[in-house]
Amino acid sequence: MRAKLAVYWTGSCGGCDVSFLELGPGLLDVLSQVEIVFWPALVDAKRQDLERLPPRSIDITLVNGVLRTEENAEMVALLREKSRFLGAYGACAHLGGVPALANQGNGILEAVFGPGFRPAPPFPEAPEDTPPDLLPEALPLDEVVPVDFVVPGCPPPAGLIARFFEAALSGGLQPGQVFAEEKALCEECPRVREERRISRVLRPHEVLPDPEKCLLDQGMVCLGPVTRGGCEASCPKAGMPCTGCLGPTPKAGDPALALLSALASLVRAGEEGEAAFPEENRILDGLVDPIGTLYKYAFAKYGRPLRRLARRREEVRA
Amino acid sequence: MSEFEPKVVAFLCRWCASAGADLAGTSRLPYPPNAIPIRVNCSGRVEPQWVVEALKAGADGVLIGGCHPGDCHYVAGNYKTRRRVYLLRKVLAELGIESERVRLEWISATEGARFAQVMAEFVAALKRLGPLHGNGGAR
Amino acid sequence: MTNGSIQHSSPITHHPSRVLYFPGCALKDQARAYEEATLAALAALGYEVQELPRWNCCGTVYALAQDDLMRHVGPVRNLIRAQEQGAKELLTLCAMCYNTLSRSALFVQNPENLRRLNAFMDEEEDYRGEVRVLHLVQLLGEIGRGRLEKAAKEGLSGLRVGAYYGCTLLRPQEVAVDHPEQPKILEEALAALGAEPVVFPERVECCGAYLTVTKPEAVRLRVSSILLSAAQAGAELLVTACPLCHFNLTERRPLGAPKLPVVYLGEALAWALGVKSMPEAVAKAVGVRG
Amino acid sequence: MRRITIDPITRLEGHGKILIYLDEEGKLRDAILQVPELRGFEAFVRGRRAEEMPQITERICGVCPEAHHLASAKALDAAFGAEVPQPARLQRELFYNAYIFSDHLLHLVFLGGPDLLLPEDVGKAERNVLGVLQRFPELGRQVLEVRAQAQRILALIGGKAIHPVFALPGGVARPLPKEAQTEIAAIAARLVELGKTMIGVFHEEILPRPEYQSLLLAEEAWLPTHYMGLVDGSLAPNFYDGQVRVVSAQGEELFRLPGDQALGRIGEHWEPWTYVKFPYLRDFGWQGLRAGPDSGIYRVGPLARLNAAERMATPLAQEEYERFLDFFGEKPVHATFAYHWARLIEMVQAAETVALLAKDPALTGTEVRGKLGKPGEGVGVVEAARGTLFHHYVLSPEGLVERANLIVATTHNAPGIGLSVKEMARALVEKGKLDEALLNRVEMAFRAYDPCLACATHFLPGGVPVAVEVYDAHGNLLRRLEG
Amino acid sequence: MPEIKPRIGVFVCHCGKNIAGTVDVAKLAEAASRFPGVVYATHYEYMCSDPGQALLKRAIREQRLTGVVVAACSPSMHEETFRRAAEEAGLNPYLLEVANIREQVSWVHSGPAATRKALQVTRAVVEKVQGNRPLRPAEIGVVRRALVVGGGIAGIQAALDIANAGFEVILVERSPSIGGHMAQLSETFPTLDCSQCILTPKMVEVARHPRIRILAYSEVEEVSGFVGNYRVRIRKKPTYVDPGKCNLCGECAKVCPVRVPNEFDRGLSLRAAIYIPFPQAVPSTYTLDEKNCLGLVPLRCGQCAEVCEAKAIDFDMHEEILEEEVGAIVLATGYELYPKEAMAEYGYGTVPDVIDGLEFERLLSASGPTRGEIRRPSDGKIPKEVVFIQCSGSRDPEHHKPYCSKICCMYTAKHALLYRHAVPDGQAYVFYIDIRAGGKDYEEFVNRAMEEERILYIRGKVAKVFREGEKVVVWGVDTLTGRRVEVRADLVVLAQAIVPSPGTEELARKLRVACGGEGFLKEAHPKLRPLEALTAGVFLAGAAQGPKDIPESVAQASGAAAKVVALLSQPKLEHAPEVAEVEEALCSGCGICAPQCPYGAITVDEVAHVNEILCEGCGTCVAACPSGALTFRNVEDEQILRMVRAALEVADVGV
Amino acid sequence: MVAELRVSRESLNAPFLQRVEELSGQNVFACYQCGKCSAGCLFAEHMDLLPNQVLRLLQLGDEGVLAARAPWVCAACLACSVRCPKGVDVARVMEALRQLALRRGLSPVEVKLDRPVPQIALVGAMRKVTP
Repeated sequence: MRAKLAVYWTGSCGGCDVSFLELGPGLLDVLSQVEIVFWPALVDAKRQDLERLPPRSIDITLVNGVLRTEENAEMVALLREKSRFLGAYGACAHLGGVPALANQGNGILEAVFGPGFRPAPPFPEAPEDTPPDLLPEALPLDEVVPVDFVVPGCPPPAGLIARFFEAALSGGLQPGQVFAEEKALCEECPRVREERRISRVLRPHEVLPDPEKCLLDQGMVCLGPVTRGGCEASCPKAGMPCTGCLGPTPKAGDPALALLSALASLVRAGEEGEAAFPEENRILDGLVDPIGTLYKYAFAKYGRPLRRLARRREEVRA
Repeated sequence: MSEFEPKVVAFLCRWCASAGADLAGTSRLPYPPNAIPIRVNCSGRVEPQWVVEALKAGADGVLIGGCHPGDCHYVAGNYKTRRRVYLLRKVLAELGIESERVRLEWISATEGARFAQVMAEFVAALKRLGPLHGNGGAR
Repeated sequence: MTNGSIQHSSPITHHPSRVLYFPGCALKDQARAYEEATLAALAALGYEVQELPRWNCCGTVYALAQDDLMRHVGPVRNLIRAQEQGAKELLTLCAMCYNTLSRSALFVQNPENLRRLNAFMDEEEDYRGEVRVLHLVQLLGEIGRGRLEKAAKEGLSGLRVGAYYGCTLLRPQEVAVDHPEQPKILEEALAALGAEPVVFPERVECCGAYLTVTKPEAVRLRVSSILLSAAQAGAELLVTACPLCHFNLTERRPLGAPKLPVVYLGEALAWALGVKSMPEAVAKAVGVRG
Repeated sequence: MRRITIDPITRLEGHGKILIYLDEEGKLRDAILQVPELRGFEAFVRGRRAEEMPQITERICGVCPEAHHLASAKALDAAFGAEVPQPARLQRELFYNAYIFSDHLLHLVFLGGPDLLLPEDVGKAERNVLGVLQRFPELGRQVLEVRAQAQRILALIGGKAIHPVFALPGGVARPLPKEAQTEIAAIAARLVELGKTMIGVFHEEILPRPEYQSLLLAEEAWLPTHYMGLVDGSLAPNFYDGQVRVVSAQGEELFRLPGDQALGRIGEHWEPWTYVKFPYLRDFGWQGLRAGPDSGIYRVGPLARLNAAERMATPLAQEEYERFLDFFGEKPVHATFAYHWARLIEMVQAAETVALLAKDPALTGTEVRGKLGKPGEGVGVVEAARGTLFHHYVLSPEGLVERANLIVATTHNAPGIGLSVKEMARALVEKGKLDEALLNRVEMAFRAYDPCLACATHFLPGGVPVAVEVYDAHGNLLRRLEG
Repeated sequence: MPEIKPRIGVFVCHCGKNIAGTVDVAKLAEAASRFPGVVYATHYEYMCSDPGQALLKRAIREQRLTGVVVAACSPSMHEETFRRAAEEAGLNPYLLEVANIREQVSWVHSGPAATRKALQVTRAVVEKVQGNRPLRPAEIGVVRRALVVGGGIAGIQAALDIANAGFEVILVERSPSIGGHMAQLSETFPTLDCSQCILTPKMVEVARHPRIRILAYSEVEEVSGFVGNYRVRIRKKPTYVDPGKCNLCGECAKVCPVRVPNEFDRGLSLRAAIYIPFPQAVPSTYTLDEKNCLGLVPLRCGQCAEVCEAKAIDFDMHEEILEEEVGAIVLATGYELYPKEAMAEYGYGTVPDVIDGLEFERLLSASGPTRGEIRRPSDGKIPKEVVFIQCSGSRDPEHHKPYCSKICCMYTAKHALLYRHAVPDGQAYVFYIDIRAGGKDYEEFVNRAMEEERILYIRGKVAKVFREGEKVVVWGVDTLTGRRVEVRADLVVLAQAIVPSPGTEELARKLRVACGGEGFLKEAHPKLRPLEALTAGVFLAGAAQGPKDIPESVAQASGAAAKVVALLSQPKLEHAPEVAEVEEALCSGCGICAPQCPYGAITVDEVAHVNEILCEGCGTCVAACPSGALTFRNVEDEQILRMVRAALEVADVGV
Repeated sequence: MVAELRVSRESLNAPFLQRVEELSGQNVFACYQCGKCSAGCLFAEHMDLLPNQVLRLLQLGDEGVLAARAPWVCAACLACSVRCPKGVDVARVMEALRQLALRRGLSPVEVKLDRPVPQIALVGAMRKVTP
């Protein structure tokens, strides 16, 4: 019997949906082994079709996108109810992703329209057609529903998608599984690491990096050392630092803080000592926009709790 | 309502800051009891994540006590910590957390009085800042 | 000679009651009061003071040039006079005289110098180099604190007195009456006499000396500074042993500088012992009671 | 009042609902496209590193990240006053044409394509890529293979095919390795081959179908608007670079301007019931949601580009372009369903362009970074698969983003899509039958544009002076905001 | 391993009134008994007393405790005591932790707050102890042999001291003879002893010492291992002369057609391709310099071999690689002079009569190229006016070296003085910026030069030196009078900066020893550990660590030797087990950890490896490890976070 | 602008310098230019050269020092001499310079009495500043 598959997007760019095509003709094998019960990007099943399904009748559900609206939250709750295994697919569902950087600021609607704004329906007689309210924070999937497994990446690399389907379609899906390497990206990065010290922090456009050497050694903030492997180090190979889309390695904890610690540890301005402090600070100041740089995908999962504390204090004070 | 008593976690290097705290004790120099001291071998062992986890778990401030520059028992651990804290404070500020809530102090084994004074100052500064967990929410 | 070995109180236990005394020019003229008072006081202390017969000028300044034998002639001749008297010591009151005489005495401790000088002074008997030049303050030291305290009356009691040494009692080191930077011999004497000595920084600094002739403006600056230094330390009265210092401190005092009375050591001694009374002007200036 | 909802609209990128309102008599009161999704990029791109913008803004859309990536890079080139050296320019342009090919192919086969490739009466369960694969198994396999290879080109140059990482202000990340060029050249030939095959299939299997021809010529799918597209010096469409040309509904050139100046000719209108905005030509002003030569509404995308251009840039595409014009017999072509055909023509041009550029020896040149000046303000414009895409940034002296405004392809088309949906709905309602198949027709009108709602909705205003009227649930004006 | 439920015992010490007078110890023990994981809690008057320890031991046995917390005084007081007691009771000592409730609680706080904080502290340590693992200290053996690198006076002294203490020494020297720069010197300040006269006996002593093996003309190739157990690969270059056969007749050098500058004379004389650096060289043998010999390749000259009666010359000699095991290493690689060719303002070394200090030493030396007569290089004339320039290349952070080279003030004074002795009617000038004569009898020596020899010291740095006819014109300034000074000299001697000898940094890298910014070997602590490198078992001697004169070099060498002897005398080395550890399954080998370690304890190949003998346990690498693959035994992140959370919970609950 | 100084073996062995050393009995090369003499000289403010500078110019063999006013401002108070760490009797060097000048018939000092002064002062001054 073919496995029943659902794919759903919440606050998503669509890249995750398109990423399945990266399997190329291999997608045909996958499609031949599944029955798609719900996948808005691909088939015309509607919400009512989903609501009619019995609980736990979908074998595997993949959700991509950040949770941004009330509707998103309702839909994933509905999918959770209908699914045996539900997984976060892609960095947004896994970690919050790039759009979750919005959590750094205050409410989006408020930022644009000011306080008190409510969306309105096109006709007063159809209040149900009001655009859905936004959640106060952009959330990763596991903040709203239990998540059984993760296919990480922005979007997930073809190799990991294939690995996922292999496991899923052979019934080998394990709870808590993350379809990426346990070891950091550096494991698969061909760049040569020599003298590990950073004497300046450079932004990618400020330097044409040596094609052979480690980007971190060349002063670029590369999240490779804290990020799971599994993408074949595609960005460092292309001359750009890793920005961490596959998420932190199992024991890294907060990847931004882990990398921050590593980065600060590597900074050297000549001899270490009090005389070097000002120059060290100057080097460290080269890390502009630390939130956007270090928490590019993981802000919702790791940076948000502190941000929430701060925001609550701001509210209390106001 | 009683006055706000800040909760502090203090990571103290065993050779300098913790020894300085011991000296404050031996010298019977009182200071506010708000801090929970946690002794580590070197301030270089302290991870930024510990600091953040402490803040998330209910601390209003975190103190890291290490050796004075040039005095690190392990040569340069304190320099690493200094740089980590420098960046960490930057990140905290961007998150809207007052960077004063995280303090790095050089306290030698002979500076018992300084330890007591740092504690008193820090607690006073945190009182001015107010609670990080204002409406009771811990996590 | 190293710094630590200056003997300002020689271990003389014998107190000769007779003493040979070299006055010098100033004591007979501008510093007459010094001589009078000293002689009276020494008499009261039981000394028989005899003036050196046929004394001549000490030369007033000491020859610093190595080849200047001439300027030792005058001082040594005076020492020969003392030798003729069979004296072992020659007392001086004027600090300048003390300085020139004792440096020449030192100079001729070198046998070669002594030979050359004796050869030069054919007309005199050969000097044998045995006369010790003594200054009044050294004599007071030898008299000793006990005797002075016993002899002292109320004349100086409670008075805050600054001792101004100037240069010639202290420099060069070889003839200094005490440590050239931190002397205390004058203060000890004054304390024994009932005064309250006041130590002030400029007590050993030069007043300008003979620049009073060639550069009086420099001297005025010096005097002002010395007086201020003393006044700030709380001195009510200055004591000196040098007539040139005395002149500069009194006659070159600029307007506005503290008007401290400046008196000779001998005068203060005489007042302390009660053999002379303080002149009214001084008494008024220091506000002496009764 | 009766209300019909199509939720979610499927086989497109992003969220959308179509709401159809009928009055008491069963007549169409209104039909609207509502976009209920909002991620708010404008709220957090501020303060980000400028050079990160190509990588951040591409997360607006995972279908056309390449378009955002390079529109962003071009805006940064301008903001830093940088001249892009030839090797870097070639990398970008080749990459970009490969993207156009890949994206058009995706739509033709997976998204809008089934509407075209399958007869109208197939059921819901079959009306998708699986159905297409079943009917055209050989073509389907070939398409999947060749598309994967086009994606390979994107990965070779861009680092990753989806969400590439290579573009930087003034150039690209690194020189292209020689072996990559060899591989690209080999792939390019297969792209052109597939283009030819697709044209063959179109002329043999689809165009001859009468129901398709009636769809192409249907009155309710005939929308006279103005058209916008980038053209090169010879007035052929250019996807990566060129001037913005706008022709009127009557086919006259309204203006031909560089991107930054063209941007000034566009205004935006807002409605409170959707998170999408409605742009219009300022020359005409906002005349309400209606078509016609005196309305400000214009369209972008494949059809618009062909209307805004005078010829194609490559031989095979030119050949097909001439057949296309012959079929309709007039220009501009206002037929909404002609978007698919136009897309096919463009796909061929893109394939031919890839083949041409892949031979250029300068492609692997090592000079890949232009000299950067002080950061300032810049506009970048490209033709995304779905139409003209503007990025407009103001940077701080430290090179951080101070302000960003984007007008994306689907936003340009939002009024046109709205009108198409409404007209289609009106025609169907008048025919009095609202079954599922007919509702799909409404969706088809909509899908013809290959709309990307992900793009269209994830940006809120950045500083374009527009008036926003905010209504409450009772239709009372809550507030009026001036941009 | 099956999950064992923790059974923690808590022992609260009264410390008489010291703790109990402030903290409610009964309440603390009672509350502790309800902490998660705690099965036993009690309080006692003096835990450190014998009955207190007996109580502890009994409870460990009877309660089958898996962990113990003693809430008492600072762990620096009695942690050892309690851990020993635990061990005696059969509990691994690393499962016992001390909670400091005296120094950091009862002595500084009062009232209920004191009890509350004691509770927090104890609670935190209870959490920690549950994460502790049983540990055993590591033990390592010691190879009782030392390696001394560098055969200058420092190396010689260190080798002799170690050998005389009964240990074998391998002395590696790069050049053909030991002796170093000291062998080149004429006389030494401030005593003016003849340098060779005091050095030669020591060289002979080394040569004859039964426990010293000299490997001259050799270099250290590779070092692996760690304290007590180093493996060293030494490359021995071929000398083409069998030292056992060479009888120093010198016929070979006479017939050799080649003449090249003699290094020993700093190029002021010539030598043959087969040569002995100086007559007293040790090892006492000729060396054939393969770079300059005509006989090796391409066509054979071979004249030397023909005349060698002892048949000592062997053209087929090959380079050898020796592998040795040693327990300790002394680095005494010495110094070199900063090249005068770097001194643009002083003519880039192109003015023949501008020479450096060592060249002048050779001119002064009785065995030197001029037999001790001062004759200038250009024309052999006796210079009547000689200018000495101090700080040439030193104390010039902008163009040359920022540091003070320390010995130049003294050797310049010596040079000027010896010059005056040699040329009594000559005038010597010394340009200086400060005179640093901080050593026993040094100031007096300099004063002697000034006062007795009337050497004109001019305070000011020389701006320019150039040749004009036969003269060397020196432009200087006398900053004391503020006047420019011009001297038209016959000879100028530059007191060039002291720099580490070439190859020092490379050697340091091989040994994982740090070099300072200027390339001198870095000591473990500038004040408290000046003789040691941070790498355990590696010691420093002589000018390789920084500019030093002979007595300092000798003193440091003896000090380093004493350290080596102390190390080699230990039967076993024991190392604390609380160190960093790599979880290899998680390590990507990114290598960020390695440079954090001041002890070189981390090596990285596919993954990182911690040498637990070298690791001193600071944990800086662990904090730097981004992936979390590095952990710290018994101070795991999770333990710390548990401590923090638990203690903060107590804070919330209050007392 | 101060003139450039050319030092040479000749200038450093000039007869003038030897004479100063003979007259003063001092080795001017003993001076290491610490400046303690000048630091304590209460008449330095009236001098054109500080006492240590006088010594320095002598070390450099600069005969120009004979024209300096400083020796004539020196009151011979001997504070410098007793304080010199190297035992240089600076006052004697000053005296030597005065003597050299006086013996060459040079006396830059004019004596103008503004009031009667004690004999001791007059005689002293004459002996210092007149030939």
